[in-house]
Amino acid sequence: MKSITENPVYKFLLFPIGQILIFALGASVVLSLVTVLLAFIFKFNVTDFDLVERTMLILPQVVINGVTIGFVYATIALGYTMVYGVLEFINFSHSEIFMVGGIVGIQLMAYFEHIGTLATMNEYLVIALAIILAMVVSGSLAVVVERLAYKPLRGAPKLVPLISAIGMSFFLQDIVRLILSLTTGEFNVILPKFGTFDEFWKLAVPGMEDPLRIQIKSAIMVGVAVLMLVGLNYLVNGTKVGKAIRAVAQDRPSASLMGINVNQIISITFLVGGTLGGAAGVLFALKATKLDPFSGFFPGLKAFTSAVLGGIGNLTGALLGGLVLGLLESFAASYLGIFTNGAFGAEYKDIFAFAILILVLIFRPSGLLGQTVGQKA
Amino acid sequence: MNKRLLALLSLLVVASMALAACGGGAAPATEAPAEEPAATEAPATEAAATEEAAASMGTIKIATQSPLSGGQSLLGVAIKQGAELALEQLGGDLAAMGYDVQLAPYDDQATPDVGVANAKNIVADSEILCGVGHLNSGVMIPSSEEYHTANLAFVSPANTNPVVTTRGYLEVNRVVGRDDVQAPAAEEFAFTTLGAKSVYIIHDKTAYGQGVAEFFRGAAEEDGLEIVAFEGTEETANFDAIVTPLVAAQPDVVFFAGIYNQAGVFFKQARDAGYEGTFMGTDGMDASDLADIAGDALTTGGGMYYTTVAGPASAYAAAAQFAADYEAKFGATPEPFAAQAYDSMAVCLAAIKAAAEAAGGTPSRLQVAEAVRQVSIEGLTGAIAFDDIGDLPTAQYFILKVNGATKDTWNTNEIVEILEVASPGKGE
Amino acid sequence: MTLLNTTNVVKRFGGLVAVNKMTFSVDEGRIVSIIGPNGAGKTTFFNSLTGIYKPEEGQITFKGQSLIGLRPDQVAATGIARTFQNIRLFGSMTVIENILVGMHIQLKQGGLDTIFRTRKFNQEENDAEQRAKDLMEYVGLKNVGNELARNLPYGGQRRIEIARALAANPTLLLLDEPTAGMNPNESEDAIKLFRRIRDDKGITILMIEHDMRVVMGISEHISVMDYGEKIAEGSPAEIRSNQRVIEAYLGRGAAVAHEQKA
Amino acid sequence: MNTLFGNFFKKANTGFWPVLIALAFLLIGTFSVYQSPRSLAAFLILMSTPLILYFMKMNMKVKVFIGLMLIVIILPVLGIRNIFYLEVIFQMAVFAALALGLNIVIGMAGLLDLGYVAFYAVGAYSWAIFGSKQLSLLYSVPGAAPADAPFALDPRWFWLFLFLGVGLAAITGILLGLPVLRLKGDYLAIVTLGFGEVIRVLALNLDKPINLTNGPQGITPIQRPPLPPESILQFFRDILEPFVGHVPTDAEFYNVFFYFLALIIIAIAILVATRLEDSRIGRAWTAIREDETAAIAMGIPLVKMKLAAFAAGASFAGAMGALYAANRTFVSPETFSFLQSIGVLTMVILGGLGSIPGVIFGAAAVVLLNIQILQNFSLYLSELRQSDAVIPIINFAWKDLSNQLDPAKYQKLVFGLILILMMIFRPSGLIPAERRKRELVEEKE
Repeated sequence: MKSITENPVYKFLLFPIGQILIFALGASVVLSLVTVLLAFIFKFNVTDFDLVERTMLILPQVVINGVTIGFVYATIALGYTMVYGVLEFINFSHSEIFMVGGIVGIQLMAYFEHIGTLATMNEYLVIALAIILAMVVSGSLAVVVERLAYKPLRGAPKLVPLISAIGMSFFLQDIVRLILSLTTGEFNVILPKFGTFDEFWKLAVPGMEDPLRIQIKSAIMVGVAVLMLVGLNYLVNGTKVGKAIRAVAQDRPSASLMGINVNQIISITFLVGGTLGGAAGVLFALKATKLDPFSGFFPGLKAFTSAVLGGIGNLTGALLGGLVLGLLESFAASYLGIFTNGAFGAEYKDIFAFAILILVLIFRPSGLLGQTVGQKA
Repeated sequence: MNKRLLALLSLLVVASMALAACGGGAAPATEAPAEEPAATEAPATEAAATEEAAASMGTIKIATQSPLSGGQSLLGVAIKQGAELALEQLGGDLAAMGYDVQLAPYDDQATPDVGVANAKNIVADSEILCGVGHLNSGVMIPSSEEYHTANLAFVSPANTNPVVTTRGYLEVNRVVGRDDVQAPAAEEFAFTTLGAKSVYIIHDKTAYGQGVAEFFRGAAEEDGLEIVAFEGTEETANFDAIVTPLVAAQPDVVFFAGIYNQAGVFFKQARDAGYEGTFMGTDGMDASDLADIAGDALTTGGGMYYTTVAGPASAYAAAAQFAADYEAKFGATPEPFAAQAYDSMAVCLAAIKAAAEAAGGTPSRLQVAEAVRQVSIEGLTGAIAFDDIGDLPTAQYFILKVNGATKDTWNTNEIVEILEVASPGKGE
Repeated sequence: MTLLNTTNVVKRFGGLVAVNKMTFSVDEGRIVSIIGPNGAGKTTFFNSLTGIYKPEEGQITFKGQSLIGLRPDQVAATGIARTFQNIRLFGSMTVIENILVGMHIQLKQGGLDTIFRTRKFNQEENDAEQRAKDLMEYVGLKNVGNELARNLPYGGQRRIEIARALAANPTLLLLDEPTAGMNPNESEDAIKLFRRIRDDKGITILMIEHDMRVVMGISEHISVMDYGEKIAEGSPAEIRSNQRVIEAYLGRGAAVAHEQKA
Repeated sequence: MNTLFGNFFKKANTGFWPVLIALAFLLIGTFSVYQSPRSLAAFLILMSTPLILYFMKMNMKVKVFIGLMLIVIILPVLGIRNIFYLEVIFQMAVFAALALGLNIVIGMAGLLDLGYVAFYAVGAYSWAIFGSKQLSLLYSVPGAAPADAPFALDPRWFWLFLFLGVGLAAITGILLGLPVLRLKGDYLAIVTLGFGEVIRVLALNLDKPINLTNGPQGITPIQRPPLPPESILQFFRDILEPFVGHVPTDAEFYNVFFYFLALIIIAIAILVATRLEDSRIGRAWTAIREDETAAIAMGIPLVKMKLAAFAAGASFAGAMGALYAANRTFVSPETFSFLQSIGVLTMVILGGLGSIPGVIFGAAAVVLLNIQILQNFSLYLSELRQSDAVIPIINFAWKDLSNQLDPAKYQKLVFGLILILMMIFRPSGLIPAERRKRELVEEKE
């Protein structure tokens, strides 16, 4: 028994992947059941079509959509949660770090297109290169931002760095806009067309009339996100650096007495968070196909909500929060209109997300899983 | 300590400001008092001061107000630049008469507060005789109260909300069609020409998008078109949740009332997900970037159509010239409403010229406002003249079909139909 | 007469039992001390009394009224005031204001009184200010009313904390290590102050203290805690010679040695 | 340097000098604004008079007299000559009230509220819905309003709604506060942010099932309270005509009217804020901000006092919301975005968290920066660009300056920088909070 849990393959590969699977499946199943139940309840209000049938028709697709976007939220949320766990500070500018990652990724692809190699290169290689570049740029940007705007404020009351972060967020938006408009004259950054990942895999599911359709892009998004999550889990729980990060999160003064270079660890935390944000930016760009300097804000807000929902400071919580929020949104946007006969529509999905957040916080003031990484005495 | 420092600082700031104002020769410091808006007043009281030389008749400014910063600056900057280009190309007549015509671009930040404050600032600058703006009806409506009290003519390149003109102000005009004109035109095309039986209406939750969408719905209900859904969304990136029910329902037409940079993403995701029918859009779609964003989605399946007042470059040499000039000057392709802003500026210039000729000198604002209503010019977006509330008496809408999946082919979009719709005027 | 009474109070943190079946009482008008080694659960017991922690089991009654389930502010309203082990003044408020905060419960002014500055408000504020000044003098401070609390020296901050607690007109005053960090002279003054508080104002005092000279010099009754449990109680003389107490403080070996010497 | 200025200031701040300086600024300012109504420098000189009054030592009566001269006589007259100034001051007052309200929540009670503008929206929409034709349009499609629909209420109801706005906003504050005030600071920040968005999204979407807010189209026209009776107006017309050079119109009177109304509300807000600050309630808020555990041990009921802070803060926004709706005759959801909340936060931070004069100064500075200084600078650049001017030494023609470099376009960049730099170099703001000194006479012995 003990040997299994200590086995690194189990500890750093099977266990986290299993956890991810359980979360994704669990949340999907619960929400699906609730929805179907609601469909039966509302069935009698709707006369012109069979509500249950229509609900079932799109259900698999709704779940897939939710899980896909949920993983992206989770990846961004990890950036918030890492920093919070270590510094107890909401890094408001993380959404811009994420946006920069996306834009840098797209610009690299646009560069390949410009020099004419995009069409001949392996599409997965292109995506991988874009992600790596975005990770490097976003990671370094996060470290620079930390050095300039947060480090001088270490030890100040909590409100102070938070406001500095809000300022940094605005600053980055307009700086990116300035750079873009001076260099390209364009406001939108558009994903060039290449490869085949817009297409769908069709999986025939026994017992269902239509095949289940999964866009290759979605699979890439989920795949990369899972890779990131597993990698992060290994970094935090399996390496010396991770141990130092956890020590600093637990008790900064003691950690520094133990010879840990706290400033360095905090920089590393920002680096890791920024890196994840950059990767998420490219994933998001694949989906959105178009970014602008302001497109970080809403996904960032959602991701932050996910982090709080799961219990900010808790890495597993960010994953769970992201998945739950992604699924909730997907369900709300797809079904609200159908269930209420058009009285309420997809436009309420954000309200729905926040309402759930408030509800969760009322009953569990520190989120679904509470705070474990940086639990303070 | 701090208090003292602060007071001193403020003193210093003020002193340096004063110095800067005197030394830098910034125009405002020496300006004449604000011209008074009283309608009965004799024209050109203050401006008469500049009668030194016939060759130099003084400065005339034309203001623009649009969001130049923030998320909506994409279109706002296009409005400013369209007007700027027009002033550069068409300002020659007034310059020949001896006027120094300048552009005074204001940033309304897409918020009513800033818009109204700017409006009052504009009104207080007696050299401003005409204005082009705004992008948002939400800013135009409160700001135009100020233009109205000051008799300052404004020509809107983008506000389609009926309320903008139905208040009946002399000073408020627009070169775009109203929501309740464009939407029925689009609906008629969908119903009659495309023969659609069912339609999915989606808008962007702005005053513009929702306005068009509501009127489209009204017209569709009258014709008995089945409305599969009526959605508004502020989402800009991930439309999966909306697309899924849409694909399941497969309506004949999806009508998107909004701006291309949001719609393009939606079109692409809907097509990718397996929607087969026809996309339709409004004049907010008239930007070549749409093709870059949406790509094949516009040409496969039932294709994509949009309504616009600006003639396509393929059919109108002037439009092609405009696109080329714009790109040469600003290094970017024209966004929606740039051409409309160009025409708005043309209206201003023509009106000022006519009023100046009639007045035999610098005209008053009221004279310019009255002259705007008499203007009749051939603009990039068709013949422009105004009815008694400042609308185009008949709006001419081109229905265009998107021809290619890239930016370069945008100019080859073909006219499928030309609809002329009379403005409903003030009442219902 | 018994003022405060606890029976079998248990407070756990996860698996750790910080306070275990604490049964304890304080008679009115006395000065009572709780002593014990570091980590014995004394402060946790204080926090359980004042409602900051919710004990899992047991009863706490004060003036015959149960305190279980009351919020800390409600506990304070019953007449229990306290100071903290690590001084918790409101640093960016002035000394006078700190004391005025202590009077929160007594002041009756409402929002409307405040906004309209009614006569009632002015009267009450003037009285309160006067009382605050008196209290300042009472604890031995002068001319510091307008200082920010955080700018005062350590001893002054301790006194203000006591003045702030007295401002609430408590029946029972809980002092958590009130002389920690003081030199012998200061401790001596503090002892005199505590006596005066009890003698002049008739306030019962319950304190946690480490300094044995203070404890033995002032307490009329002492309870000893170790590992969350009460291991002894009695008069100073009794405690001084109690075997378990010596063990707890010095370890078993030392205790044996002590006994042999005796 | 510091001491040099310090000595100079000390010298200038004694005897008659302060009065002379204040009067000099007042008179020079008045004169130059009168002469050139569009000059920014002249306006700034005039507007630094209140600062001098605040900072320099002089007799209270003299201060009040100079202040009243400026507010009651000089500004309205100059404002009719250039109504832009009245608008600037109106906005300063509106945002100062918002900043004061937010200051109660953040500055005094230490609760980070990132959705404060929601309360502003509640106030604005309460009068917008009842003071317009909206109630008769509940079942009509947004944008297609029949022109002949009747107004629901007489415009004089506005006065009631000014108070209702206060009450409604306060109730909203309590309703929001009840579930969320148990949360820790950071959680509270995100929940209030969410709440701000929820209110905006509701305003945007409540055009169906019944059309309460008219959705993105916004509500217009909203009625204004009637001006004073004609006879009074005529009196002022006669008095003002020689000073402003023409007969003031009703539109101009409305500007003056709202200017005074805003100033009255801001005066009340300042009064209420200072009185609350210096009372049992205000002390309790500060105590909570400083140390929740100690505060609750002193018998301060946390939840009740936090709710009170939320309600008091919200009520300021509610009053200004109703006033705003009447002034603009138009409200739409765009006004109540997250950015607006951040804008108010910027004002509070810039001026000084917890400092009443500070946040007012912060609001004034940000409004001035936003609608006047940056815009003017951009216009100036644009003028240069249209001229043939050349930067001398480097021989750079202004014409070639990129269009992208307009300062007004990068207003948020400037705000962002302000926030960061303030936090690093002066976190307590330009005019930091000070505790009230009590006159402890007997103590001095």
